[in-house]
Amino acid sequence: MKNTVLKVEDLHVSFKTQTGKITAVRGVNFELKKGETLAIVGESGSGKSVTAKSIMRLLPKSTTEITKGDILYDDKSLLKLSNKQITDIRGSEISMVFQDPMTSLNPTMKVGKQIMEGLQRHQSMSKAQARERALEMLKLVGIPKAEMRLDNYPHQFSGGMRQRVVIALALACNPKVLIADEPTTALDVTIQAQILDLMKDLQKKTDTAIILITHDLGVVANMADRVAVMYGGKIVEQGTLDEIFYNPQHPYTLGLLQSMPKMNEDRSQPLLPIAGSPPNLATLGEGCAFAARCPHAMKVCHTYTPRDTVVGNDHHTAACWLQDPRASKTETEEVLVVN
Amino acid sequence: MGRKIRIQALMILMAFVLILSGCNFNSSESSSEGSGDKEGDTKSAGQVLNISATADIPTLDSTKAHDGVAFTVLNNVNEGLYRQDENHQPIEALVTEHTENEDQTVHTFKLRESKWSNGDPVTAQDFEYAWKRVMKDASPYNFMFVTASIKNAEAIMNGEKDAAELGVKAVDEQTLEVTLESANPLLQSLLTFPTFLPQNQKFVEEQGDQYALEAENILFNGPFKLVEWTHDQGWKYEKNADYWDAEAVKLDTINAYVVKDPATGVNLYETNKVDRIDLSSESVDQFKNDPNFDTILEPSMIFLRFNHTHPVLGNKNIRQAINMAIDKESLTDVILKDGSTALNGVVPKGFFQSPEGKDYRELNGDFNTGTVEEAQKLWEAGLKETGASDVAVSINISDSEDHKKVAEYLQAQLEDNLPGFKLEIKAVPFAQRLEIEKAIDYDLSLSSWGPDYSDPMTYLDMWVKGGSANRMDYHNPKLDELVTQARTETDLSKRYEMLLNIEKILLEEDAAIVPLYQDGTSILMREKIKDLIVHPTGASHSYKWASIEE
Amino acid sequence: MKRYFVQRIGYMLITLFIIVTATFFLMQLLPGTPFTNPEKLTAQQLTVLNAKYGLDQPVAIQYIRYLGNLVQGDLGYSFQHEGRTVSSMISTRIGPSAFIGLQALVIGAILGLVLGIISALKHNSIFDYGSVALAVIGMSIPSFVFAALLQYYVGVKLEWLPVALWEGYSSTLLPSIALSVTVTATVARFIRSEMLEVLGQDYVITARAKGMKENQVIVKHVVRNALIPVVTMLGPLAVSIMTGTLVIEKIFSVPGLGEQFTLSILVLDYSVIMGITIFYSALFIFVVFVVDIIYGFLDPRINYKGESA
Amino acid sequence: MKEFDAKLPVHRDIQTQNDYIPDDIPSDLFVKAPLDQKKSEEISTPSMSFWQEAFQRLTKNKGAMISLVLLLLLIVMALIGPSMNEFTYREQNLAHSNMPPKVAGLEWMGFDGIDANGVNQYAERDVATNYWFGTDEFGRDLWTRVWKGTQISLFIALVAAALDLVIGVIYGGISSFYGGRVDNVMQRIIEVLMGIPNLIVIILFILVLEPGIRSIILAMIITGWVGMARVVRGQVLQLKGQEFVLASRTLGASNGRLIWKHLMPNVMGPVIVTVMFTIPTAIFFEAFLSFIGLGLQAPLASLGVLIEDGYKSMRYFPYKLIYPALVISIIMICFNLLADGLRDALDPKMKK
Repeated sequence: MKNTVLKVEDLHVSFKTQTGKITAVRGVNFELKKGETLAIVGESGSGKSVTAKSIMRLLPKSTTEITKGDILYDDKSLLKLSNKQITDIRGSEISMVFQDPMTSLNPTMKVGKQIMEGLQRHQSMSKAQARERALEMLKLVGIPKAEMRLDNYPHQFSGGMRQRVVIALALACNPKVLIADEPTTALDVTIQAQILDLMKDLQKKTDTAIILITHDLGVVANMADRVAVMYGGKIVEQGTLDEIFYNPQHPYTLGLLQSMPKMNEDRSQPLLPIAGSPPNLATLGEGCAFAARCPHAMKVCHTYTPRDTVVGNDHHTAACWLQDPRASKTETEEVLVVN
Repeated sequence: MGRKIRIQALMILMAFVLILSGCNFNSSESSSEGSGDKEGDTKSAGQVLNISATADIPTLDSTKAHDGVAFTVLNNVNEGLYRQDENHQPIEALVTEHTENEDQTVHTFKLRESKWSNGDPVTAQDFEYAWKRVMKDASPYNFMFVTASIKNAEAIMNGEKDAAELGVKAVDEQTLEVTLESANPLLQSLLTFPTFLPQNQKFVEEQGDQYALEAENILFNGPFKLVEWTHDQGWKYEKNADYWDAEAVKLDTINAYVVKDPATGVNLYETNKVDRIDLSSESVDQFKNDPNFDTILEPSMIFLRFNHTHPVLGNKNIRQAINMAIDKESLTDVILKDGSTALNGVVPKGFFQSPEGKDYRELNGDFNTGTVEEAQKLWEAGLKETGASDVAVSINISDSEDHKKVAEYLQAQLEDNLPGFKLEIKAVPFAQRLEIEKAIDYDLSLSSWGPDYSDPMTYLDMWVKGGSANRMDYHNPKLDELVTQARTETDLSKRYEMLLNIEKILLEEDAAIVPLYQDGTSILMREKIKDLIVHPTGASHSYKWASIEE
Repeated sequence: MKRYFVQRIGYMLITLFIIVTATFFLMQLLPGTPFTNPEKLTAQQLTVLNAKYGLDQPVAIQYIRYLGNLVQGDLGYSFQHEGRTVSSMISTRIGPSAFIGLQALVIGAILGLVLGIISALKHNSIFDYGSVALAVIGMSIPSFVFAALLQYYVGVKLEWLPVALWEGYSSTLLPSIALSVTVTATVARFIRSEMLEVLGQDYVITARAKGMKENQVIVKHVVRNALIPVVTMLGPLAVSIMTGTLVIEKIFSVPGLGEQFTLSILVLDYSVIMGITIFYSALFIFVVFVVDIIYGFLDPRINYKGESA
Repeated sequence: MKEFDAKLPVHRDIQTQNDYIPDDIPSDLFVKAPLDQKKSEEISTPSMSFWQEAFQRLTKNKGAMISLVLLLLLIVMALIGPSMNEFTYREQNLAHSNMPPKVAGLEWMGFDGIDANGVNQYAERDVATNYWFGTDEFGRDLWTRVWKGTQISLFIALVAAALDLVIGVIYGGISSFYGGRVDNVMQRIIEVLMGIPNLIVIILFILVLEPGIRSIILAMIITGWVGMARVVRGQVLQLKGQEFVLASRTLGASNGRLIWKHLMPNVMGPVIVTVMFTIPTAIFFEAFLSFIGLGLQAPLASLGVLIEDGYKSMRYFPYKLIYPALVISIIMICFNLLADGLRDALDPKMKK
């Protein structure tokens, strides 16, 4: 059995705003094992990125607060580390790739320098060594004429190439965990595939664990070992790729799957979008966050928050009242039948 | 090249520019630069006077100089035939002996031996050269030669004769012969004027058009030498050891600082940077009880011109009414506060005495004084005569502080006291005001007039028809005739009588202008300064006899 | 790039030409003679003077002559200061102005940077509000009011610094400080908003995610990127300093160009007004040009085609 | 996260509620009850127009609101201040010249009628009337003159800004709307004008024109409109490419309709902000011109004229400088803060 590198326990994160406190992440639990890829899926605003940034402790202290829970990396709590200790871990143990390669590189610094910075910081390399390694990384992520490109500025690269640079930057110090926050959303479809292949490829070489944050189930299908579905700041369903895709237990997961076109199925089957819009975290009261949009919602769903329930084997869990034995069988079956 | 290096290079460049421009500092102040004690040292080491000047010297070329600042400097660094003494009377300077012919038209001056600062002797030729130069270049003050009645001066000015024919001749090195058109009792007094100073021909020609534009481009033969002159900042005099009367000179150094803003002047005085400043009326209240405060009455007069062709202002009653409607005493005592005094005549008081020793003003008394009620009666009468019901006119003023204030005051006085009178103020730069006056393109104009020489005539002959200073279409043949007669009258008492009558015609008969006040200056001067002489005409200051008493 | 420069310089020359022409003909509209002592000037003297300054020629000829001389760097003679050329007056006067101007720029830039950076880093703190308030006040209070107060309290009351005049380095301080207030305020405001913007940029998070220490992130990534646009402020700042010198130099008796300009305006010394106007305009145009070049030099995204990638 | 509606209650301790899951949930709650979608839509933030939203943002900006109130107060004072006592701005009374400020009841604040030498001028000269801001050397009431000056300064600034606006909007609008060669030519003209330091131009024009309010306004708009024209042009160019304009065009909207219905409302934001920044600049220029001696004709007073007068006698009569300087500073600060606030409210992207 693979050992766990990262464990998130009952994470709660809230934001201070002018109108009050808003809890964006409300009890997230998951584990990440060495070398595996965990995809966190959900609509925008579901708390995916906040969770990711909490792990890196990149949320601005002045406006955010981790109110509860813990994040364990190699069994150490990341939340209890001093600023210095966490900066030591950032980039060397855990790195991150961001959504928009257009803005995630400093426009006035040569890309080589940007890669070297991290190396010099964490691996106390000399300038020459760092440059050597940066060059190696650029080659590794498939940037042609890498020697020349080291001294280019970000605006001289195309979007895809920039994302390769960002990945090179993230992987330069051989981190154990890579958090990729929608790494392909801003890219052309053709480039997306290349980047994903690159990441898979590199993962094999480096044995890095990846947290892939995305709203694109296609990307998930392509990359993930396990999947966590987030809604309204909570993980509503979690399981292996197959469990989630072929045996979804939460109506939201189901909705997501139904709204995704499938290549190999009957084209005549209509896509079923999820009605309504994502919840407003500020006004979210008791009950299941999805209840307002859930076609199977019961009275209980509006009043009490459902617990994580293990469904089927192993670690496949779902937080839904339909899993409760008291829920009428017909309701539960209805969900399953549709799939 | 790394970006960092480039930024550094940029910074260095900037610092360099800063240092470079720093080199432009006033080098002349090297002596007084730095600590205050050092200054104190120099003060106790010798007689040092620190004064302020209101402007830079435009030029020190005596033939071209035309402003008070330059005249003062010239008066203290050069020596002519005569200079004004403590009582503003002409005393012999370079002249040791003055002889004249019977009809007082040919004057011979014997010169004492003296030296220019380059070692050359000062000769009679230097005078001849300088005087002819004034005429040749049609210099600003060439009319002084006409006033002095020097032969052919008027013809040269009118382009009828050549400058070489001016009535001045160097008989030998030490003898100067001056020929006049007619006898002139004022000759000696006029010769104290800086335009009559000598110039060393060789030196002037060497310097070409740079002559007298810097301290090193001019020669001195007076009580002081100008050792430094930093444009727009100041200049420094030092005692001239080669001056013929060097023993009389007590000061060793005079530092003059250009201070254009009177408020700044006060600050400099209070911080002991300068020992003498002119005060603006705003500061008078603050210092009027200070022992160092003083006011100086000057011979210049401020008055209202009228456009005599104006349908309403052309009326004498109206003009008289305006004169009486103005409370001149309040103007000088409350608004100006600088020692100015109300004036009810053209010739200022305290400067011009009759041959019998009586002041002109005393002899002629006040004109057109009266109460507001009288003014209003005259006003009504005037309006009836002109058929006007209300009068909306504008007053043309130059935009100096004092004139603006006076105009504001006049506006309120006239509009309040004369029913139906509307006065609009039009402030323009000085030169523009003159232009408007010369074109007689105004209704009322606030003007000033200062004397060119020490005689009432300087205020009286300006009103003749076509005179360049008339500027208001005023004409009275009687006045013109009297002026002509007075010019040639040699009997001084008779002449003075004529002069008194001219003013009567102008004011009693015609009420042609409204005299407002006689200008005064308020100053702050430390008590330790003694014998700094301020002259009412010509060059305004003499430092020759001044001293510091600690 | 070469083409860009040629084009830019072309525009600069056209602008300058228009300014020269407009100034020249505006001056023709000014009433009054520019000569000193006009009170007692006779007709004959006027003719002599007019001939000397070429004012007896038709305006068109005067204009062409002026342009011709201008090309050779000759701005003519002052009417008020006989025998002194306008160019020599400008060259002796520019030193003090440049010195206090640059010093004010340096003081203002440093203070402004410090205030702006700290207030952005301590966003929404008391310090931030304080420096924003300071900046607004600095921008709002007219410089001459401030200068008068400085002169009185620091110069007269406390006697810490010379009240006025131009003697040695210490006398440059008060005018520079008075001038630097607007600069400080403008720079601080600008820097603060730039910093806040940069702080919100993704690449700052990238830098943090790389594990860079916070001060490295601030210095290398935030401040540097926030500083680059500050260069674009040099143009407006140059103008505000130029404007400031017009009154500040008068108050402190600094023998600078601004003082000469206001003086010449009051006595209608055409040639000097024109000369200084042209000089100021040329300087301004040049500063804007230099700023553009420096900006391109600092920001790799600019290529001299006027577009950013 | 600024757009939450303040009216809806916020659940502050959501997590404790969420954690509370009673074991004895009654079974009858397990009944199907999906929410009506329309209803759930209603719960989400109600839609607000751009202007409402901007206004709400503005009201949250304390500095801007205080400035707005202060400005309104100053404007009211500028209008009614001169008639609050019996004096006029031009009425002279030399017997009462240079009276220090005195307000009955406010003696402790320095309004005690005592001059710099510690003499109570009111007792000394036996003056019964209280001059709230004192008098000048002509004995004119400074209270009246300060508010009259405020009136004139504001008038000059507002008119100049309004004319800048009109010219700038027309010029910038035409230039950007027609584009192509027209735009090219008009842009070159602007580029040339931008190259001229505007204060110099203002000074030159004032010299040539007859001094007065009209000349000052005219001189200020000669260069002032350029900035506005650039803002308008930039804004229109940006909008022109956007879908809704293209859509409207495809639907056959006339140019007039396009300009008035689509472009204008969207250009208004930056334009208002620019105007708000123009006003303090104009006030400053006016004061500046007065200070170098190119101001208004007496006895009219603007704040600049009063400050210049006050500056000259600040040593002995500090009150002559303090009140007009205070008023001009407050006006400048308030306009700047209000403009800042408006910029943040109307166009958060617009910098500088």
